[in-house]
Amino acid sequence: MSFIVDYYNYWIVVFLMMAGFYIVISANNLVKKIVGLNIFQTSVFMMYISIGKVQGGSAPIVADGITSYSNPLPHVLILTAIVVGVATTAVGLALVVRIKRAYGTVEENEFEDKDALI
Amino acid sequence: MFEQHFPVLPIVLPLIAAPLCMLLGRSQLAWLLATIVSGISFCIAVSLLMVTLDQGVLSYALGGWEPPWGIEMRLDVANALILSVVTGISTLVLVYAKDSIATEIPQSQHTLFYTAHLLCLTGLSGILTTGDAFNLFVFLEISSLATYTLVSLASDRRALTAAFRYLVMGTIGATFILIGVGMMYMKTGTLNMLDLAARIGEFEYNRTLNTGLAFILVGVSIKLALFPLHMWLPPAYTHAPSAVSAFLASTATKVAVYVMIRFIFTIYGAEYVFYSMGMDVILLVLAIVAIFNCSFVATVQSNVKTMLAYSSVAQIGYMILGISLVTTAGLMAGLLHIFNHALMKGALFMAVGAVFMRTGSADIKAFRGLGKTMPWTMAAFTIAGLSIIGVPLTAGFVSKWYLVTAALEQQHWMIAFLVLIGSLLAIVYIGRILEAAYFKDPVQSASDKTIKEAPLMMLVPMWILAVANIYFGIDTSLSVTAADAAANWLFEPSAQAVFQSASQSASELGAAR
Amino acid sequence: MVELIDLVLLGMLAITALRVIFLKDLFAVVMLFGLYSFLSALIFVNLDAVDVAFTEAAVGAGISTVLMLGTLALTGRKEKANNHTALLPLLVVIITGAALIYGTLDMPPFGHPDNPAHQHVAPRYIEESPKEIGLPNMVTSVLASYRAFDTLGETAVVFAAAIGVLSLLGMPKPGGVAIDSGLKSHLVLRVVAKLVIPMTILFALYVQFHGDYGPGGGFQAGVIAAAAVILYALVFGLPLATHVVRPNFLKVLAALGVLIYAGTGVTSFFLGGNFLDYNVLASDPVVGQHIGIIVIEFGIGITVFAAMLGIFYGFAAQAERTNIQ
Amino acid sequence: MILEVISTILLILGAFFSLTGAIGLFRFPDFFTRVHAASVTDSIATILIITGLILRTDFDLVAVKLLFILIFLLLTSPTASHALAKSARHGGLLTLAEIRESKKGDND
Amino acid sequence: MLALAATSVAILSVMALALARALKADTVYDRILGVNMVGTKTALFIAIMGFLNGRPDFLDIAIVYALINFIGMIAVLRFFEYTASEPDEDTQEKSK
Repeated sequence: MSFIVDYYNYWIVVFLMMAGFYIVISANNLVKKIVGLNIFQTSVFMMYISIGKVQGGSAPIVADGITSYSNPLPHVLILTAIVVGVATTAVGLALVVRIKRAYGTVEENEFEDKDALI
Repeated sequence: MFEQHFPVLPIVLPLIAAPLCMLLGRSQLAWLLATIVSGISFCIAVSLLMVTLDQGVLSYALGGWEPPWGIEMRLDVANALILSVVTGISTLVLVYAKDSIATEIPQSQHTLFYTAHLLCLTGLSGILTTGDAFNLFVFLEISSLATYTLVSLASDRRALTAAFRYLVMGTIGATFILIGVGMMYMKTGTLNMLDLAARIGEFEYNRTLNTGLAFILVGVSIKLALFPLHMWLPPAYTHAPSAVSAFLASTATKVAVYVMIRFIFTIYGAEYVFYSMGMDVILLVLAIVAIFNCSFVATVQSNVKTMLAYSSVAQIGYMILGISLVTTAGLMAGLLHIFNHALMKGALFMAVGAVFMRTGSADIKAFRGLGKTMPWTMAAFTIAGLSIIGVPLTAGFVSKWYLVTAALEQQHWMIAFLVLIGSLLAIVYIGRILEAAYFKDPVQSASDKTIKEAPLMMLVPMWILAVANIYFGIDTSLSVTAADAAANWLFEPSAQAVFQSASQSASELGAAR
Repeated sequence: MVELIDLVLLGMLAITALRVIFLKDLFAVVMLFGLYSFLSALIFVNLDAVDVAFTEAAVGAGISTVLMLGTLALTGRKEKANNHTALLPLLVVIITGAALIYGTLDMPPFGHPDNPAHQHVAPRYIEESPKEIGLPNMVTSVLASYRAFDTLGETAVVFAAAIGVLSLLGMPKPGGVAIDSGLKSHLVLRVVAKLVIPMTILFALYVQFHGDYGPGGGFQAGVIAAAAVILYALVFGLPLATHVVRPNFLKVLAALGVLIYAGTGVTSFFLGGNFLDYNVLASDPVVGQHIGIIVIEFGIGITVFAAMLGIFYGFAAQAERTNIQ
Repeated sequence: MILEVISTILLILGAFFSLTGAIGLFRFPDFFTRVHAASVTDSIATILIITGLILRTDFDLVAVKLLFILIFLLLTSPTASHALAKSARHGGLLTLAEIRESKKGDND
Repeated sequence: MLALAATSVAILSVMALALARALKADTVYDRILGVNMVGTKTALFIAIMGFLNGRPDFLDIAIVYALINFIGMIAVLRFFEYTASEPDEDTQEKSK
């Protein structure tokens, strides 16, 4: 039982990661791929934040009467990673817009077919 | 007064130059600034290489916070060597790019090209210099984002899909690395590489750490295009602007190989990775399959850039092969090949870029008769091509020689034999182009406009690399000494023990609480 | 209580993620992604990561969703049914997932205070940073001082993204054709937006300068300020927005922010410290840290503001262009 | 003490109203009635709960922030609902009319 | 304290219901309504959670939630205005 209590969080997070990962690699539509990528990354962020949690701890901002704080380091890392994530998303979506303009479609197999014709 | 800041300057200089480029607005000025900054970075990198050869290791604590609390820049021979290659190639590519991108990228985008190039250089230098596992991820993403931009700058619409595929694969790879770093952090409580190494050394076998390593290796393998995760590379290199292909082919994947070496040898330690987890067999098999599969695929390509891209994947196989031999000699051959391959592929892609500029095509048909019309370009191509094959007196021969020797040292006759077969395949694919260039008449339809030799600004960097191929094929003292020192350095845990004391005090601090 | 909320929220997330896999209407997919981002930010709050939640809500749920909607407007709403089998992806995912589950087996238990992650490096941040840096918010201390180089890299990433979008999509021309844009027919909306936008900018300033004491800082402030202008552009149309904040001005701002940040580091050189060593910025190290952090947070703020808004402009410009055609 | 009792009452009331709103979201027949259920209860629940929370503060910065949230939510939430309903009326008018039409048809 | 806990549970269940609405919507507008409701309730939930954990000084996050929720709604409306010319695809959604 304690085994489950210890790890349930990580297991669900793994499930979420894999759901996102599945969307990335199975989706044919490029926008959906980007959504999947975001879900994947957000779930990885959750894993980091779970690492940083201390039971009975509080948010790492000093306040009177609080002795135990959660670990601030994963928070810092994930702040960085979130911004990296949105940067990637922005560039990816911009590419999608251009692909739509160049090919008239954002379905992977369709523009592959169009390229194959050349 | 800046000597003590040298470790951080190859990152900071391009980083400052990038926004300045954007502010300048004029593409000529941007080009000048980018080239000068890249050149200065190169000089600094070479001086760093000299210092590290001399003194061993340079550590630089950013913000004045001692590691592991702050981020550390850490230079040893291994990364100083690759840093010199990267900054050097970057400078040459920038010189080359001025004329090259004039025909391939619209005028209004030139400033952005230089800005993105500088950001990419920042990222690559950062990956190489940093001593912090998470910081590495950040710089990896800087370089990747800049790379996606650079690839998509080409006018061909297939560049867009190539860039997108690259983006998706690259982000998956980066996220895998992030997962791996998270697992390492979870078990050790630190992010500094040497501190990690010290703490991972305490574990003999741990499932979380194993998984972390597996994810990092898969993530890095995507970035370095290890077979079978290489599918993003050929389209990206084929459709990118020529200058970008030349830069990426000779630097980006090499940096990723370096990351793999770092994680395997410095952080986890060869013993953990190879003996506890048995990764060497997997890497060995993948490397050999990569060499053969991709060399074969290269022989049937009609687009020369695609062919070179597949050849790159095959050559990466040689590097990984060197690593997977798990000996100092093998690792040294791998490192040497990183260095030499950068010289070859840089020259080859530059030559193809020149051909593309003059003929408007990178198809093998376009190469017909170029031996007469573009003699200098084709001569450079020939030299670099011979180097890829591994003809004696070229740099390619040196690294293959060391690779074969390393394999024979371990009594791996088969591997040595397979390396030679791989070279035969290289003869086939390079030979096809040389045949077209020197022994076939030009296609008639293109005859109405005469094909001129490439402009001087493109020939000079190309020839510098071609000559370097010969120079490092004859005088191996610098490259071999550096690679040897680096390999010894990476393999010898005692050499890294300098850090132990600091790490110990850290753990004592932790224990005291 | 924390665990219970955690479990419920994770369950909600799992259902949402599953639903996203099977939905074909991309608009719904994007809406659910926004939800996903919101709920995950809630998890971050629950797990004490208030700064992260702040950023995730503003960046993930806000900017990302807006950009995705902008893309959808240009590329169409329906995902076409694909007939290729999803067996191989499923296999890959199962193997990856199995590897991860295998990896969890030796993980330290969730939330245990004795976990290695809380032992080695982190205690220094928690115990010393209020003295060394002088700020109550440890996340800001670590972000802007101990690991300032990461953050510099992050600013560069944002800048790189802005460069990427600029090169791919271009920028709207300021004061271009004032075509019919904005939510003209929604009168109530326009009035309320006029009230909300100044409040938002005020709030952004508060977040920028209060980040040392509470959740917030340059990133969040930059994003919120950009969100205010985005709101303006959405309600009153892009031409008016580009009139207020000119695209060329954004380019300068984005570059300037990176320069301010890196320049702070270089200043440390000349004052005898290492790169980004704020201790040397003033005679008293703690004051120096304070100055350094305020300056670099400002740099981050303006780069993020300019980059996020510039990226939005890029997408909006494409939409306007297609609208004209 | 009295404040806490009042606060408790307000909170419970607020929770009750938001629950009714959520149920309305499922039980009401068409979109416009559902918007009605959601937005009206949303407003009252927000007022009650935030007021309840303000009574639990020491009337310092926290209370000011809560007030700010209250004002903000009261401004934006109904506006959003209104705009959404309006947009639905514009865009999806036909389909919703069909529902009523068919309902009428059933009754007649 | 009990009142706070009870309220938070109530809000959480409201969120769950609204989420269910958003996941399984009759029309696309219902979906938006559900998402919007989750958004506003999240802001409230954070406010309550701050009191529950004894650290009510993180209300800034609730403000961000409210703000982003509003902007998201506006973006959605703008999206509808923009794609209004396209054939409406709600009908398909509804026929399920």
